[in-house]
Amino acid sequence: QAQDKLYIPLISKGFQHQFWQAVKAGADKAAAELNVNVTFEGPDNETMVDKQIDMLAAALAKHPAALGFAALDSQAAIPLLKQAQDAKIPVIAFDSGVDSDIPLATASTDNLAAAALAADKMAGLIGNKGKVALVVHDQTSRTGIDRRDGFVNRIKEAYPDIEIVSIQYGAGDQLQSTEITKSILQANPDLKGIFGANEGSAIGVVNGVRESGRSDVVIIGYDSGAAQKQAIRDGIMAGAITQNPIGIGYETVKAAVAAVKGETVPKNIDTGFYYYDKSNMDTPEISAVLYD
Amino acid sequence: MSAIKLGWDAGLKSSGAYQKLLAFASLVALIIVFSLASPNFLQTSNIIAILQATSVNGVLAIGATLVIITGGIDLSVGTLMTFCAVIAGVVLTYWGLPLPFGIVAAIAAGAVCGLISGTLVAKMRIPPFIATLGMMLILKGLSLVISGTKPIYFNGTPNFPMISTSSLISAIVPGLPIPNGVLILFLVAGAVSYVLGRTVLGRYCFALGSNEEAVRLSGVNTDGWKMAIYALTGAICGIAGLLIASRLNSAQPALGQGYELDAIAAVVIGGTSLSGGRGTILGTIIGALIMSVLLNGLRILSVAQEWQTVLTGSIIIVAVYADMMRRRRN
Amino acid sequence: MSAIKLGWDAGLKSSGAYQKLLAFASLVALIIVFSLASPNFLQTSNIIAILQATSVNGVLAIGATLVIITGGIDLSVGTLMTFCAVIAGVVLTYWGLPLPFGIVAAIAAGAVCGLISGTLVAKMRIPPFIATLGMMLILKGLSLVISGTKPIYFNGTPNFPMISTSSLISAIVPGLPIPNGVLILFLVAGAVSYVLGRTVLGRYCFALGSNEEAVRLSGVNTDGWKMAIYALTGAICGIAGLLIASRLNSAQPALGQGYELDAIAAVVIGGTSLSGGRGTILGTIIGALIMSVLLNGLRILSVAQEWQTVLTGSIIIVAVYADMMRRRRN
Amino acid sequence: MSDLVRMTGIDKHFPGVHALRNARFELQPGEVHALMGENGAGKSTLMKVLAGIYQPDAGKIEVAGEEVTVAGPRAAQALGIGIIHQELSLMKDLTVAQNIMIGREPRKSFGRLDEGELNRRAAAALASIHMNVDPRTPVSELTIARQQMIEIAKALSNRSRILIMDEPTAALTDSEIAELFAIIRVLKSEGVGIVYISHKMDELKRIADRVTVMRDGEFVGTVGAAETPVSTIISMMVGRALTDEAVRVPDLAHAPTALEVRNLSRGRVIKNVSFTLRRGEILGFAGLMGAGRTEVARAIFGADPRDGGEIIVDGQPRNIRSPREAVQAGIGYLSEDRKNFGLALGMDVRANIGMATLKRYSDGFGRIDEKGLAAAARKYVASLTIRTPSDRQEVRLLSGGNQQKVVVAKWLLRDCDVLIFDEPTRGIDVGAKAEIYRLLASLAEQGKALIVISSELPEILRVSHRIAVMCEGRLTGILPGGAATSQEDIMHLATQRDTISKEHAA
Ligand SMILES: Nc1ncnc2c1ncn2[C@@H]1O[C@H](COP(=O)(O)OP(=O)(O)OP(=O)(O)O)[C@@H](O)[C@H]1O
Ligand SMILES: Nc1ncnc2c1ncn2[C@@H]1O[C@H](COP(=O)(O)OP(=O)(O)OP(=O)(O)O)[C@@H](O)[C@H]1O
Ligand SMILES: [Mg+2]
Ligand SMILES: [Mg+2]
Repeated sequence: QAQDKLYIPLISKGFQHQFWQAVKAGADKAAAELNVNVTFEGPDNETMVDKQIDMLAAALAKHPAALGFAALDSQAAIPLLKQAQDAKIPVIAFDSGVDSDIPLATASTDNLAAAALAADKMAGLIGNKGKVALVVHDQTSRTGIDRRDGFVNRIKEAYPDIEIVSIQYGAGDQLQSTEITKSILQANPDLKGIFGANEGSAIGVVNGVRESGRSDVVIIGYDSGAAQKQAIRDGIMAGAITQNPIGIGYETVKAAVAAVKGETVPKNIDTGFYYYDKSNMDTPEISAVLYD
Repeated sequence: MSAIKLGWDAGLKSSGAYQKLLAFASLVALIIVFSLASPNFLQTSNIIAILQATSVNGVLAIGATLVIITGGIDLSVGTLMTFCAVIAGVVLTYWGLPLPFGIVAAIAAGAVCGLISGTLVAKMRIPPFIATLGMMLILKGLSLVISGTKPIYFNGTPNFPMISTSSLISAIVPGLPIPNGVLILFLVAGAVSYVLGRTVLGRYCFALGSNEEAVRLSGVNTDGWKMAIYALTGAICGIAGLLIASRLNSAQPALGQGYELDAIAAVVIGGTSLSGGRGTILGTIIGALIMSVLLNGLRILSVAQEWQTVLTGSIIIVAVYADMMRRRRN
Repeated sequence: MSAIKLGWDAGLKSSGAYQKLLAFASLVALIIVFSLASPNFLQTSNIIAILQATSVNGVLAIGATLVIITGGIDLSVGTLMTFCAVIAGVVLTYWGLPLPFGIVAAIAAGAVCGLISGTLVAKMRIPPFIATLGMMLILKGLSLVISGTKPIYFNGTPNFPMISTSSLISAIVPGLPIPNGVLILFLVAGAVSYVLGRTVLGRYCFALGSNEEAVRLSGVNTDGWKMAIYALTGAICGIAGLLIASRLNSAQPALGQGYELDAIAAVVIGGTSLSGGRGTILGTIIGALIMSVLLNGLRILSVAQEWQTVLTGSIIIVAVYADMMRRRRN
Repeated sequence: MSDLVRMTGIDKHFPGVHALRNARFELQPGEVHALMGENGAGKSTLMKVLAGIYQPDAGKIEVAGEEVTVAGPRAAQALGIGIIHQELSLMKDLTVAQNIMIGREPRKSFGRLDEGELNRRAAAALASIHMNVDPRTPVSELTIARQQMIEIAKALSNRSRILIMDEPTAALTDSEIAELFAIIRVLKSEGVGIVYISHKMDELKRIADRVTVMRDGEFVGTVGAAETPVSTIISMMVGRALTDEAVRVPDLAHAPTALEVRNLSRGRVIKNVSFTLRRGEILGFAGLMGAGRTEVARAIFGADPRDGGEIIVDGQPRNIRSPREAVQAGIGYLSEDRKNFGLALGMDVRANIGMATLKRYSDGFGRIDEKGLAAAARKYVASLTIRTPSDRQEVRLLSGGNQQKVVVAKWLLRDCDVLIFDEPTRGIDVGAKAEIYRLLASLAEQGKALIVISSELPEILRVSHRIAVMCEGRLTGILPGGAATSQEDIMHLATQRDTISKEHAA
């Protein structure tokens, strides 16, 4: 093993989805620039809290220089993180935080605020009244809860004439989300808009609306990816929220390396979020944070 | 019924094909309940949506039925479906070959992978559960490797989505916009029913599930037939892969795991015995329909997600129980 | 071996318990390979991590073994585990009762749910696959309902994490910090081995899986015993629920689905036949260890995740095959 | 003297079958009452009604003068009714002792088993039938004859006052049968009433006190066993008289050799077995239980691997490694264990008959010629008088003897040049047995070469042109068929342990 390079494992919440692949790409970019070794790993879905703990344990067994961690549960990993702290391994949290002061820094997006922005955009596009629905990827994971609540609470606070008629969960699976969308449209023929809370959900919503032969439904998505970008270009989707996953990955590794070197790192690294649509998606600022 | 029966029943007519249709009454009951509960349920558009939602799981379940009738199990149907979709993506999008190549490649990839599972089971005597569990994981990983962990879009093949979503039927019978995916489901069901009921391969499916040793001692090449059956199941998964890829206009490499449970559930709800030797395709289709009707109905009624799950579980149990009672009374 | 054999072998001693230990050589081979490949593998801390990672799946697999030996299957073990964890959360955190109440409640909830599955299977003659599939969904939904779709933390019960994570053993043997979760795994394994090998309940497990009709014709109350066996499996899932909740210091209501496949895989890798009548707890433990060693080893070697999946699938197949060869040679 | 059992007016329907019509039966304490009838006459069904396994549609059951309803096996046990089932119903994965004691395990506190006591009691049960087997042996390792003995031990250890034996000797050889009869006599003297079902006519005189004959689910009559000639009982059973013929041994000096086996060996069960078989010949294989006849047949057929030896079919050495290769070489094998190795029980009669011959009844696309297959199946259903509502009845619903006929039909349809029949008449009634003997003779006349393995010496003598005798895996001699050979000659060779085998010229 070439142990001369710093080794920094990133334990994420997922692996196969495009969002996590983009985080990985950012991490790899930073690793190349800073000449460190990075590995990236995450469980199959965001319910597998204990599988993630096992991954963390295996990562610690490798005596890493530092550790990046996107906690599925804000408390469950604390004993292991303590172990890391005792072994003087700096921990950088990414994507969402941990209920503890062990992580030296947290590189994340404010999902609540981002979803609230989606709600504002939706309200604007449907004229501040009518029925809307949500297709969310997960009922219990942090991102699922925050994006749902961010959207719903904003609508409730600010748009009394908008009614949320249905919130359903499709596990981020495009096919399931498609079927869900079609059922929602079937049950609510006068539906004005649908918010898809992650990439898989958003693509499912697009598919479902298309298969139902409807063109009058406003769709707001979340994250990016080739299909979502195409849907926006085609005008099927009005717009979407994007985080900066590449930035998250990049900043996490960068902060980890800094921490290993004993430099101080900022406690909170807000990597930001953006609303993009046909009009701005090709601007340099936005296209930099979109991914395929 | 009898018209359907002729075409669909998987061959064991005399031994009471009706009896095997465990779940038909339950399906009808479900449809009636949902129709009364919501005016939006029994509309052409929704019925078509239900059928379309059945197509992928239905085709997978048909494939799983074959292997289950032999007394085996195939846990790899879901990830094999994805693998075949990815192969189609590679052939059509990465290599830019015309559509027919993609179709053939997906089905051939399915058959080859099925043949490998079959070889593991028949020649190397690995229990089907282990062999196909292994294949499930291998194919899941390979789909990610081959696709580079990202979806492959079929934008270079504009006809591709038509495989599943446009409607040949509406061209013939205007006003009946049944999408091709549904048509394919029923064609596959008809073909496999025929194979099961009328061909040597089908006969050996039942025979292997009934008493493999007796079949071997009858001088039959049981290993060869078993491999052929797994290969056929694989090819059918290839068709499912084309259907799902065409509907999503992309091969999604991360999708697929978990689909095997839905498929097997449809098979078992449809009255096929997991211990082999008995089963019908019609039953499987009904099983798959029960599952889609249930989900669709509960979603239309906007039942909260957690209660949807509870109700689905309960209704599956009640449906099978009710039909077993009815069957016992006859 | 013989010392281990005495305590562990599930009762069918004379029929060659060694032979049934399908996978032991493969486990050893895996450990050797990983030890050579990485100096980080064979460290106390990592071995403990592996054992710890085995504890939950191991206990679930032990529960599943019982039902599988009877020729049934239990798909609900994963979500039942979660349900029991949630029940413990309700009792300890929402109601604020002392720890023993939570422990008893979780195990009792498991036993009751198991009894319900058993009743569906034995009295209502619903195929085990359907009955436990239904229970799996019902329990998944109920966990969400009861917990209000959010984790329940055990912060009010500071001793709770100790169930799984502190180490009684290190208090007795300093320097051997084997966590209690692992201790519990082995205690459960020992107890269930004993039950299988030395009690009437165990005897009827094997007898039911071997020829249920013959047992019934011998005048045995097969239904009652079957219900008792499912209930015992449920109670064991309750223990698994306590272990996982204690490890995560929280009841995670969404977790659990998919765990049944891992558990069943461990059982089958360990040489228990899915058609019933044969099986050992020692085999199941080895099966569970193979799976955790594999995952841990591949992670320690930093194999890319998609290749981890491919390798896991391949090695499971090879491990079972290699051991079958070894067994056949003997 | 009051009857121990009195069943009257028993009716039982199955889908498509009226199995019992107003059947009746009486049993007294201390008697052995034989229940006779053709295959499918309803004997097993009637006894299952008595044992609580089936509930009758109509009729009355009295036990010791009191009317009872036998709700299930438990209730039957409580009434002192024990049954040895026709089809083996053992738990293969359990040991002998665990099988014998199932449901009656000696327990310590908390449901713990007293395994030592369990093995002791089982050993006692085995000793009582003079069976020498370790109670801790798994049942799956026993031959079916020994499994049958285990069932007997299990039923006997139950201490029943009414004991039903449904063809207990079908799988046994003479020495075990003698053993069983000795036990029956003891039970009789203790006042146990025994129902004895068998198709072996000679056993009637040896053991039965009275005989009740059934036909088509109906009661035909009850007669005394000693005073009634067998021919009368047979004509009561089949409704006509049967004539028995002796074997005609043809002159086969110039017939070509169909099968030659040289130095066949396999582990300790087959030791250097060599013989030849000519076209048109029927070679009987005699021997005691476990002599290795089945093993020889399976080794020739490629069902088990062999350690050494040559198999030459029609002058061609053949390397047969699987049943498929054997069938391709023109060898067929009808197993002694129809349930495990002969039939797909869940499939219908037609499918089972066609199992080995599907290639002939299908086209290039693998489509099955159902019409042709149905015609063939019906032909055999008629010619072997298989009692079934149609050729699409599931085989598991047929009576035991009719199942056996289905297996025979499967191999007749396959039309192999060399056919090995392992206990072909197990559980088959006298009428059908005579049919099968005629059939074997006519197959030989057509130039087929046949091996018939049988544990019934009269049967061996009735059909064989030559008789091979085995003992402990060795071929101890080959005797000429026909009147020249007696049962004693065979027994002499069959018990010739570990001496050098000698070849008798045929
Ligand atoms: N469970 C069943 N379902 C349908 N038919 C049945 C069933 N059991 C028995 N039969 C039919 O009832 C008739 C009587 O069967 P039974 O087994 O009593 O015959 P048997 O006299 O014992 O014959 P054998 O001498 O061949 O054993 C047969 O025609 C058989 O096919
Ligand atoms: N599956 C088995 N496992 C172990 N031993 C076996 C097995 N099958 C047969 N044997 C043994 O092999 C020997 C030969 O048995 P085989 O069945 O060939 O004898 P057979 O002459 O056909 O007698 P039978 O009348 O019992 O059929 C016996 O000692 C028997 O116990
Ligand atoms: Mg009978
Ligand atoms: Mg034999």
